[in-house]
Amino acid sequence: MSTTVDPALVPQAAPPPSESRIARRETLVQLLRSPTFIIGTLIVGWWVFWAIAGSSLTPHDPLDQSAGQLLRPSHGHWLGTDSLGRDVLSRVLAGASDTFKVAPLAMLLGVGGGTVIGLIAGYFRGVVDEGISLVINSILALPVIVISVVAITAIGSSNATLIVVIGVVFTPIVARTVRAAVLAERDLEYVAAARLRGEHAPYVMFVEILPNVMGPIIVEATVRLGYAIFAVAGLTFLGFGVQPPSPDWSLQIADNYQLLNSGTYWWTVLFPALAIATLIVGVNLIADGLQQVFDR
Amino acid sequence: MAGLLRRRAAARPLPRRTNIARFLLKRFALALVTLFLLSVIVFAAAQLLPGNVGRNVLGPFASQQDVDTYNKLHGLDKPMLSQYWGWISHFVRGDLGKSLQYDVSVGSLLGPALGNSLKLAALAFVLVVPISILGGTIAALRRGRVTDRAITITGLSLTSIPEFVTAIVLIVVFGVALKWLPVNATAPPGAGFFTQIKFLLLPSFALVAVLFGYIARITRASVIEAVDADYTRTAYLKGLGPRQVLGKHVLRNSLLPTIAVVATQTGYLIGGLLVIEKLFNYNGIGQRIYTAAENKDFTLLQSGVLIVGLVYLAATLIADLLYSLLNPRIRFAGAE
Amino acid sequence: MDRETRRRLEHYRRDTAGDVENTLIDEFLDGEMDRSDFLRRGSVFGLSLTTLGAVLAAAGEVPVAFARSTAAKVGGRLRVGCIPPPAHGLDPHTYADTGSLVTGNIAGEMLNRTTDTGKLVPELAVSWKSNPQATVWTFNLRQGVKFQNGQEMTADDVVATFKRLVDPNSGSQALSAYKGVISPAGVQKVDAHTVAFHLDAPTGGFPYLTSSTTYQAIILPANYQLGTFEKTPQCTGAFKLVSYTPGVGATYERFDGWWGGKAPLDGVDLKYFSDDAAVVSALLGNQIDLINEVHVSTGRALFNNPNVQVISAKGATHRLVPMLTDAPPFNDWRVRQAVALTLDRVAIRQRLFSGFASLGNDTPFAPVFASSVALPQRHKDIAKAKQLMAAAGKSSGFSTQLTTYKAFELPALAQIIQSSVKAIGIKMGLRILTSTAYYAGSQLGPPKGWGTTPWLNTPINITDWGGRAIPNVYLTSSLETKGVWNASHYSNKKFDKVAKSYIAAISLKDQRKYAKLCELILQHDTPAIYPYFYYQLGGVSKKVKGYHADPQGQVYLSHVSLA
Amino acid sequence: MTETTTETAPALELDDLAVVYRVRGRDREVIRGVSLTIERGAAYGLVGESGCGKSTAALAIVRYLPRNGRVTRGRVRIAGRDAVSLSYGQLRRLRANDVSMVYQNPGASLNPSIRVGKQITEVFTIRGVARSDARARAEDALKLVQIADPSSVMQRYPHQLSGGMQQRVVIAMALAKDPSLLILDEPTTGLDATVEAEVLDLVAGLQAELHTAVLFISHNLGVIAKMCSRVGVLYAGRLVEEGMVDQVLGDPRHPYTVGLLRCIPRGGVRKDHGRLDTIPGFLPNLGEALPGCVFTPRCPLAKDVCHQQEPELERVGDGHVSRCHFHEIADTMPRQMSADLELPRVARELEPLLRFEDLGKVFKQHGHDIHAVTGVSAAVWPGETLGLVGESGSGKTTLARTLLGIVAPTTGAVELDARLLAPRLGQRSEDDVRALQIVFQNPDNALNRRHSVRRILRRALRKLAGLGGEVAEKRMLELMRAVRLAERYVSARPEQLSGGLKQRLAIARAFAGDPKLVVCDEPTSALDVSVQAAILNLLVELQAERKVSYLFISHDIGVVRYVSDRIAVLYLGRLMELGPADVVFDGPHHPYTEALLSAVPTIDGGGRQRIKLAGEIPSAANPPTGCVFHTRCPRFLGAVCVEHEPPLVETERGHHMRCHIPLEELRTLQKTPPAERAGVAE
Repeated sequence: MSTTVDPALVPQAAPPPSESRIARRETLVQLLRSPTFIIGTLIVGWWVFWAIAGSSLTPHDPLDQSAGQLLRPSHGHWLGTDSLGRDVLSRVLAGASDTFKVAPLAMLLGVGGGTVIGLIAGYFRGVVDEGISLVINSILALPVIVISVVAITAIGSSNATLIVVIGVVFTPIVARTVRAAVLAERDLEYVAAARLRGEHAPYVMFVEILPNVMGPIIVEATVRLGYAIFAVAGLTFLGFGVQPPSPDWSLQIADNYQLLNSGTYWWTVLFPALAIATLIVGVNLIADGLQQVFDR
Repeated sequence: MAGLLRRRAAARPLPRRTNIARFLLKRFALALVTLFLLSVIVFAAAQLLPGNVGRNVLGPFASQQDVDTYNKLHGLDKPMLSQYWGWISHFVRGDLGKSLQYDVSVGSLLGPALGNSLKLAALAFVLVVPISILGGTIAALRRGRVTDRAITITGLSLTSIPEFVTAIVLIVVFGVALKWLPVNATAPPGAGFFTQIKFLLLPSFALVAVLFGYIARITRASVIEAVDADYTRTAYLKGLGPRQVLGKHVLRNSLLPTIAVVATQTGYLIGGLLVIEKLFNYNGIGQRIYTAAENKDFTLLQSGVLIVGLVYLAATLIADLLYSLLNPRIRFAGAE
Repeated sequence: MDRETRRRLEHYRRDTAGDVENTLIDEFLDGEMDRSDFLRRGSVFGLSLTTLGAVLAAAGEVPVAFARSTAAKVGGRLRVGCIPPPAHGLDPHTYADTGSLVTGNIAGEMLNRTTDTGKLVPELAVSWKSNPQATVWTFNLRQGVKFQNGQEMTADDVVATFKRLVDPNSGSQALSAYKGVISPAGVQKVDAHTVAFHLDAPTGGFPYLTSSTTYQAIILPANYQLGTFEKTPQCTGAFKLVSYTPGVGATYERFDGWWGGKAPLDGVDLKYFSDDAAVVSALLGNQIDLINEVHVSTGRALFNNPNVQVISAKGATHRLVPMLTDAPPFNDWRVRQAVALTLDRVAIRQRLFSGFASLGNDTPFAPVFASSVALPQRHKDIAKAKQLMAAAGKSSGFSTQLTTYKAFELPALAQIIQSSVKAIGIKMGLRILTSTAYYAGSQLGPPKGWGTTPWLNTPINITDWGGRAIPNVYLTSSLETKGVWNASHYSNKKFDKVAKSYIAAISLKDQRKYAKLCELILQHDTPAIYPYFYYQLGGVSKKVKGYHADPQGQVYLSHVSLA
Repeated sequence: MTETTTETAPALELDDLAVVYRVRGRDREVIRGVSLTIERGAAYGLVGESGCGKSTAALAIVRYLPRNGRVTRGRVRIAGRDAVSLSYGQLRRLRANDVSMVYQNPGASLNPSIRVGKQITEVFTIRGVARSDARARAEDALKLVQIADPSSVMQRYPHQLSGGMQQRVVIAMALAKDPSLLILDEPTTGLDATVEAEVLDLVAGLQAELHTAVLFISHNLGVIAKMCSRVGVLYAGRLVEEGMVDQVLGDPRHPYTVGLLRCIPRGGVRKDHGRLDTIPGFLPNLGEALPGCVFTPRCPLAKDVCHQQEPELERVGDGHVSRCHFHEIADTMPRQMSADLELPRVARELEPLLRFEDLGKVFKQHGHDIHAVTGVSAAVWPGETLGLVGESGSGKTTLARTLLGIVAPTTGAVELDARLLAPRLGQRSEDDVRALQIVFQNPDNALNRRHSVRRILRRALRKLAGLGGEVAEKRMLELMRAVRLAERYVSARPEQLSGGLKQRLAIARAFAGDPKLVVCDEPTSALDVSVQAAILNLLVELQAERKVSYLFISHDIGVVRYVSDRIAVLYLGRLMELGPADVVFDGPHHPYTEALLSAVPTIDGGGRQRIKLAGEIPSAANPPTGCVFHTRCPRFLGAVCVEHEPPLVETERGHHMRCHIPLEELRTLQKTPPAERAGVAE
């Protein structure tokens, strides 16, 4: 009476469409409905639009000084003018492209470099790990701003040097976070299974382990972006950072912050600072939104 | 069933005390090697600076051979290695040499500057750590709700705003307009402890704004991890109320990561406050190092950065010690 | 004017006054110059106060109230903010930056002093006069002056000080003023209290060069050891420098043995700042009483603040915009003139200084100099500029790079120039360095004789020039062929000759004659643009009495008091 | 329900309890109306596979549901008081005095930074006991759970105690408040058989002594049979059968219970007797809609009526109910798998596939040497399964990893097809690497979460079989068919597959390069019973088709017995006994093997009287002298065992043993259980 019925092959009820598609659709729906993700995308989207549009769409030419002097926000200049009579609104909008040219690239360089070093240190325990950690720790002992000043004075300041210097300075910090995440992953069985297939170290690190440590890397990237802008602003304040007359947000603040002493002329500093804050918050909202949905 | 036959289960031997000693010895040795590495990096970086020290000090009108004799006098023409050895061998013996720029002993410049920086860093530390832990814990306990969002976003925005903006706003509001707090951080000489604190308050608030976001975020993550842990469930199921669970079980474990992250900020808190020192006209070691870098004052620059490195390593050692004291897993590395 | 005064005036004119003094008095009496010019030039030629008073009376003018202001309140310590801090040691002959000059000059004194109106008043020298050809100047020293270390000041001290100041290999920064004017041999002692200066070339305004205008010229004991200035008080001034911490500050106590009597202040606490906003907020926050130097671009908050008084001193401080005349694209004078014509100087003065500056006319002859001749003011004229560019074959413009450094309003001026020259097709990039990097490098020798430093070897740049009482040093060092600081590498034999005659001229009429010739040549060649001469501004709290701004930014506190 | 006085009211009453979890924006019903009652002092077993909601029920009872879970209907009454409507203050008092829980992972349930003593005294201080005598009460509680030296254990931190010791501390904490209801959720799943047996005896003893009602939740029918008087079978959040233990397990009247019982390899059944029976279909997804009877999708007896109408809990015996329209014919359910399966005869006379001589491994840790494996020699013939049995810390996994080359051996060598294998994996040739593969215990960690099924298999084929492009795609689909993994999962990622499907994928990956020997490191212990049976059948089929050998590691004696041809027993890194499966199991066997077999809880309650082993496993840092088992051996002879270590002797054909007692004497001795042995002084 027994019929050879293989359970797995002949399921009773028709199984639902492939598991992965439903899950992916559900995650997407969930993502689109989470407020943090939406607001974050809107903010970052706005600034990316202006980074691309640049000064072509701004109400005034960001470098045009025709207004002549410091005007209070008025209908002519919605956000007022700066000490050289340039329209603050146009400079803040156009400034997005300049700010995007330095801080994010520095962050990417730092995160990229940090990830590679972190992976190597985390995977190759023993002497390699000890050595790398030693170097990381000694670089971290140096204050970021001092290394940047020394490096920029040596190489000469330009956007490229800024990106390289801040990127290099961030690498050890990112490397430490990535190393910690890799240490947790390297002892899991799928790494041993990969080595049992005869996979070599680079494959195991970059194809097997890296995708699984993307979570902490994304978080570190958003934190580093905030600190990159912070570092550019500090260096610009000292005269090493972005070159005038660029409408870069940090430079705008560095040029006009002394005006605040008089208690008036607040608009020349408030709006670029708000621009920086909204960008950082936007990026972090997106990261939080992503994490909430993926970590469930 | 009468009481079962009592059988003795052999208990484990008590762990040895040498664990902490060996752990710290290893960290100390590591710190020394890091220090050596740091001195090499700093020396190399200083050599990178363009320009000629003699010309810089003697000014544009000095003749070329005056400049050369000056350089020879200060041994700036000797090969790299002997210069490095000359410097580090004296540094270790506490003789930091003379500043090329001011022609005064480096120690007399760095000593008070380091003292000031430590004072400011200490006050900032005392303010920012409790506030961040409080903020992070509240955000974690109200996870997902409005307070959590508010704390996280304010923290984030403050961290990304450049230091000198927060500094100037504080100066204008509290210093100039309301006149509650002094605008410059250097208390008149001989001022008492509390007046010095009063003078250091404004810069410390600026530092709190910078560091709050970062530390609160770490605390929030570790508190959430502790709240979701099984031992918190055991605590609740013992009948403990939320406050007791938080105080006795959650906070103790969530403090560990915060300590580690705060130690990493020492490099910034001691040597990196250049911008804030400039704005509050405070003679800290950050500004000393910066002027030394700007004017190619090798001896001052190298010793300054190395001292900051020393303080950083000391702080990380203390953090390690604290971490191992609080975390029994490291203190008693387990018998089996 | 009572007969007694007229008699004394006649007596002075007959036997003590020389031709120089008599020409001056005749020019004034003939109405050639107004009262303030006469007082200023009179003081240059050593006419004593009484003589000046008599001449004024003769001309029916009200005598000048030279007496010290009403009795000042004695006591209290003045808190002074100084920006930027001294960059090197404090040996007076090496002063090159504001920090050092302020620190040194609170304690130190010179032979004579230039006031905020440009007049010379006696200090360690009681009187001075020159030979007819203005080649030998004799100074009579004040008697009974004590150094702060107790030594009596004699001619030996003055001779030793000046020998060091004018010696080329002492690393002295004063050479910019004295080079070609006087050499060490020329400084000779006549007797215990008289010193004679035998000049290498006739110089009408030499007493200005020995005055506080040359801030290195602090008189020190003959046995002064280099590097001991801040260790032991050894100046003659009203205050003793008792403690000094590089980069932080210095403290001074009243020197009771001061020849000028008892200074109102008990002492001075000098604090160094390295950020404009910080020093301004310190004054606003009532943590300091006085700022040595304030700029409109950074200290705007001080101008509309009730308990802060902004004092100004017209001066010759200016920004020089030199253009390399020996290399394209600025080797053609028409291009240089075109660039000059794109600047809207009135708008610039208003935007950068809200009026606290006088318009520049592309020559170093600032309005404040009596000998300056006001040519028609050069204004923005794009049409003419375009014509000149076309004539020079550059109608489609070109691209170049302007170099300057981050301080005060320099970056702002750079951006204004950049956006102005766009009108005539010039694409100008900006390179903003730190001040150290901008002035670093050698100033002599290869490749073109001006070394490698950016501020003497870039196509177009902006440099900050301190104020001087007379334009001599501008002419000799930045415009004459092979001038030490000739950033334009400008060389015009005709101009060199006229400039030499100007320097040698003694009478105002001659000086004006040659000045006009210089200005015409410069306006044509335009080796450099002089956009404006901004006033030296100082910020003082209302409590401070008796403080006047000084054209060189010096802080002179001997008569200052706290209300 | 009138409010009965709290003394006589049943310890726990669930009345149509329903619980919902909010996942990805939608409410998913996890418990669909469960009613049960536990009298005072009674022990009630709740059985079911993962996802059936048994743990959720426990959490609902103590109102500790996670953030996204909530009780939608029904009532929970503990000792007469309704738990759901209690205020926070009352709930806290209830938790402090009346109910307590013990969870699966004891290590995590204790706070890592607080000493054990303080965590126990806290239980008393909450209930108002003064701090001073709270310490004394805590020490008594530890004595109650038979911890020999309570004061020193109280000083210790949780990570310094062994798994068994930690679980005892948790139980001491739970029982310290003398609760009316004790809930145990898989308390011994992670523990070794011998330690599990001790903990279960302890709980049974204390339950009787303290007259506490117990709700015992587990997926292991053997443990339930041993511990509980009544049992309820839970499937997809519905109680499908309930009754006295011998009724439900002896005469199951619901197809699911019947299926479960058939899945378990018991009564010494072996692979050549035939395949294990399995339950068709898949475990339902969380909160999946199941109209009518919840089990219809997987029930071979399902008829139309089952689809439309949900059956009621019908009485089928005295206190025995079943939720099935055809409960009377439940046990005649047709077998899913044909029993017959012809297995290749293992040709012992040929050269063995894999041989290892005197294999040993010593780890350096905190300054002293850990002798994980010492002097193990054995061989595996083609097509044979060598079972490896032993408690945790016996060196099973280390031995396997040394063979695979993940860990380099300190002594001894390994030969494959009579060729010497390089000690480290990196130095081995591609063919050697392809020949030895592994299937890990926990499929979640063994598969890369970010790679799809196709990518995992295609990569394995490229590296192990050197195949690419179209050939590889075809080969991949064949492999998926061989392991019964439906083609539609090819683009899915591991996290979207069930436990069973993930393990099938891992097996497919291991077989990608036609390996000669596959190490199976506890492949089924993380899986549910029904899924375990399917995987075991799959492994046996693959062995039959491809003549592959297995080194099968497990601490589940039943599973090892079903699969293995020969058995090797390890203790503290040494080979105690090696021989054909039936010889080792039937006896006479090594005293350690005898103790191991006695500790296994069996469903039909028969089998041996449990032999208690004295003390804990000694630390491998300084193993005992002579025979390493002498400190705990119930048949301890005396000085000879302490002085010198017995050699591994071939007592009868193919049956090796390391014991001073000769074979025949052992045969007579093992007829009667050994006397209790006083623990050897530490």
